[in-house]
Amino acid sequence: MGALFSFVMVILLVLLAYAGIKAANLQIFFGVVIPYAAILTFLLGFVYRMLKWSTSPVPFRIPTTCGQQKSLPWVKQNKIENPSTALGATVRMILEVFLFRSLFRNTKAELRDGRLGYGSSKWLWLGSLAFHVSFFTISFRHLRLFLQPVPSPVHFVETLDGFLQIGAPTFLITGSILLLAALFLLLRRFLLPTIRYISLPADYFPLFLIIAIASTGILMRYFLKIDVVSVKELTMGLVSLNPMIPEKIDVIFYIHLFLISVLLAYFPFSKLMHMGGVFLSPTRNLSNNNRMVRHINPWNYPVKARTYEEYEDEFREKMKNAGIPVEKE
Amino acid sequence: MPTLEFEGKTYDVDEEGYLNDWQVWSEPLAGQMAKLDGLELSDAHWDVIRFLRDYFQKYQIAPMIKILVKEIAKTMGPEKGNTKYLYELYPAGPAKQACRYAGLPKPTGCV
Amino acid sequence: MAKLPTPDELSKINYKPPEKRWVNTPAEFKDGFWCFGTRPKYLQAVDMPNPREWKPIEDDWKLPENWKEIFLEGFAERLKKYRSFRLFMDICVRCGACADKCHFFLGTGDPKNMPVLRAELLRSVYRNYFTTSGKLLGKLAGAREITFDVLRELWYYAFQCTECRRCSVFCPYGIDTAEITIICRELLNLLGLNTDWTMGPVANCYRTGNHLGLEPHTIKSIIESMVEDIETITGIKIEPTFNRKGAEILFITPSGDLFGDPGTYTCMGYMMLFHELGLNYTWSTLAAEGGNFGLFTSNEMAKKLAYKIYAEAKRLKVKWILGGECGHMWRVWNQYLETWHGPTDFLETPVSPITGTKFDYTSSLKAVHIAEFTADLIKHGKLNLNPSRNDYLKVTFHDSCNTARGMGIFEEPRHIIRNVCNHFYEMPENTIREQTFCCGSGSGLNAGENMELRMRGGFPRANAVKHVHKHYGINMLANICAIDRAALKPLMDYWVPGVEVCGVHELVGNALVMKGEKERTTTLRSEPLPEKEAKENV
Amino acid sequence: MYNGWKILLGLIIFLAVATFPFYSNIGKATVKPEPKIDTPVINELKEKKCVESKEFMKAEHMQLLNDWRDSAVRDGNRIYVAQDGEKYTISLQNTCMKCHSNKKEFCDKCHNYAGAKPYCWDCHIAPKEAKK
Repeated sequence: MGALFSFVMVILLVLLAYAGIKAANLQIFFGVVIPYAAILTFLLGFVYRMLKWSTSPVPFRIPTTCGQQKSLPWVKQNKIENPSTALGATVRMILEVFLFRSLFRNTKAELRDGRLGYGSSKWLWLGSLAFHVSFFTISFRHLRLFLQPVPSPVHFVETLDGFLQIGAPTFLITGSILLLAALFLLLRRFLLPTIRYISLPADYFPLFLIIAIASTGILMRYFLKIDVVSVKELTMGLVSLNPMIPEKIDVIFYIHLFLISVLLAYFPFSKLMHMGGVFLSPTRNLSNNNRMVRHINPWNYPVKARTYEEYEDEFREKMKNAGIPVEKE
Repeated sequence: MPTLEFEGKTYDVDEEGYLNDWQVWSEPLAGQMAKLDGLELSDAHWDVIRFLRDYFQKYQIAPMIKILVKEIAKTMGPEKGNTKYLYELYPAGPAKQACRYAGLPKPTGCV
Repeated sequence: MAKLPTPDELSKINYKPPEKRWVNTPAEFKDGFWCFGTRPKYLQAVDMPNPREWKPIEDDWKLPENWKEIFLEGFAERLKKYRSFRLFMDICVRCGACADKCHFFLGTGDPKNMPVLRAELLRSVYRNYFTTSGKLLGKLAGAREITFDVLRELWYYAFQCTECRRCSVFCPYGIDTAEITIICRELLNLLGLNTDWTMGPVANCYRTGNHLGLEPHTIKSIIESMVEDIETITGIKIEPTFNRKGAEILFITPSGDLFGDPGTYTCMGYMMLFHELGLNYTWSTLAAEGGNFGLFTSNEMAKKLAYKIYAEAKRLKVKWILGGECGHMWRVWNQYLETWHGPTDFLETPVSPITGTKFDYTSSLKAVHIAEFTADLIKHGKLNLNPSRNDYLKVTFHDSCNTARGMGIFEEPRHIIRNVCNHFYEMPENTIREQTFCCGSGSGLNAGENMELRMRGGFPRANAVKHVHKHYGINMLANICAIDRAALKPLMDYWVPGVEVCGVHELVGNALVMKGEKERTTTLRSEPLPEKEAKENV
Repeated sequence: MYNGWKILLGLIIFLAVATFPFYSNIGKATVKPEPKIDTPVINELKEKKCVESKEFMKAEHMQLLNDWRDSAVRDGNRIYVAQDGEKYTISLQNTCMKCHSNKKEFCDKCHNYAGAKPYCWDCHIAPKEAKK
């Protein structure tokens, strides 16, 4: 249900942009107003969400320790998985953010004849890493449409991306990887019963959206061969705050742009905020140095606890009879 | 709250049939509890129950089996001071069954 | 009481979720899965809300009129107080990596025991009241109202989580279901919805300082009984002290070590070791409990129960604290204690009086784990050990969840075991260290009425033990946690008969050659040493 | 706000990266590149006509060149039959660049603008032009 709903939503978005351009000639709306609104929503929303999280304190230092603690000098500490310094915690975060360290550990449990076995299961790790790395690379490559002159790192990445040197325009591998990885993530949700069971519309929607974005991108580049110079005119107009609508850009471009705008605007209100959130995760970004440095809880308040005096008052006679020393005779 | 009816009186017990208040206990009540389990209490049973009650009176907790065994061995001889003997008397476990007949609550925590 | 299925029946688990969506499927309370509701007297004893007689299985939970309001206000308050909570409500992408990492899911196949879904039970409520999308889109955004059915479901599944953090190891964002369960239980406690087995120890602990409700003279008599046993076994009379001012070290261990077998043998091991070292230490009858069932109730309750630790250290004017083998006690000490009750300027950085090792990694908490303490002694060759006394044992080591994932103490106990036993084998790597499986009974779930749940939750652990039992003939499962010692015993009897359970310091006590001891003929369990028996039979 | 400076620093970096295209371009006028075709050879042509139509060339020149390369280098076929039936010699340097001898003003103008870097000139020698 969730999947069908999300699929229909994305189709509707595509049709909306198509009709908007083809029937209503709303180029300015789809080429200028929506993108600006989307970017603004994305930036402000993102900042708002991060600030909102930041208003809740981290009252306790609760890292999940995944390796040997720092203890006796001859015991080898796992300085990354159980960091005791900020440096260790930083390295841990870098591994987490860029290489999905925790997901790399993934196993698959199997029950056979009443016995549980655990196999290494790296597909989810591989799929999501491929997804994220290609998404990032593609975004970075798109800077060629937003900067003039195009800086050399952008060229460099594109050259790497096109290292297969197939066809013209050169086949860029990340586009297909993104599409395949997104399809893989989607298929998981369809085919694995447990994952299907937990999936919400909010899980399918961004996947369909990204699949649509990647597909329209691939269509534009390899099949419809839209006029990239005009596209860049439009994008440069946007980023230089001199928006303009060049003539004769194919409608597919407006669909692509509209879907990206939707993704940007949707981002801060969705689970996609894991991008910012992962940095704040207290089980990962803290070092396990509790026994060396006292962690302060800003809302720590005094509680009424039972004191020794109350305790002795209740048990004084019994204590004395048992020969246990007391404060008051 | 579950209750136990006996000789016209109603006793509050917990979900597993332990008396909520160990002081309302009486010997006939213990006999009745055993009878409901299909068990006739012999002198050997009563020795254990009395020891449990004495211990509880002093320490406000039922003794752990180890201490029970040791004390029984001290007073009744080593041939009775073993877990096997106690389990023969109380097949469902001395800690659980005997404590229940003795009207004592079940210990809780990391046990 | 519910009848426990046989291991054969129980190990047939179906992991395929039903077709019907979970949102519309109310929790079905299965016998043997849930614990009795708390009795009013326990709540009254510690001033917690809504004390009354109630039964989880009944339809009337006798909730206050405005229970929704209380629940939601509590929810809002905790979102403001805990970044972990707010963040973990927001950022889950439902990738499902956590699903088959949970021992309760692996043991029950109940989809709501997948950590992601356990959290979604609460997240769905969060979305409805605290997010724009949930308010606008409702069900489409995965939001749902807090109804009585939802509350029942939250209760049922909050007490089917042992807060073991295994899911958190695999989560790409480190989402820790324990944090969510802890707060879910706090919210339930606002309505008086705890379990009897958790609340009883809390009430006891407040009054007497320990979960079992052992009064000061009882503690002394129990320890004296152990002293007798030690004398019988070794011929050495040791003289522990209680509430002695001016001792160098305050020793604190979970009260399970004082009361339940096999914890008591571990306790004897501690005392024999301390005697042999001539350690200047004291027991406190008030701080005779490191465990803290308050952690399974609410932050405030946990803090109240932890107060005695530093208060007694201060009153008795000791220099530092030595902590026994306990799982959640060490999580509490490592992650909460000093934040609650520090600073600890009245104590000194711990120094081993035997080896001179300065434990400067605990310069602020000022508490040393006994495994660290003993490992240091062994490393410096300060103990005369005869590991062959443990030759009748083939030992494996179970990492306790809390010390594994809330602290990271892996090598120290292993170093000890390797030096006091000749036969030590590890369980498969996906089931030890940070990937260790819970005993299935942690976080206050070790009651009697939920035995099926416990046996199911402990299935992955038992399964790994079974593996080494079969391959190496393992007959002893060592650990450093009192709940483990209490819970693994029935678990082994159920799944892997023939495997006993012990604390690491029981093994130390067996192997320790004490000055002036008589020739030992029995183990600390007063069972004949097999080799001696064999010799006598020749 | 807790851990304020760390989060703010992170947000500033995030915003700096995310808005980089804006502040590095703000106020700059965008000039659409106009490829020049006023080379001597083209100027002398009676009918200013490429091998295919302007529209086709605009969208497909990369594909055409790619096909030409394959055709000439791999199949040894040096004849291209255009859509209007006219035949051309397949040669980048002798056919294309004969007319479009102003690589900098013709090819590079758009390529640079759009950030396209064809690898034609990895093998071919670029025509010599008057240095600017």
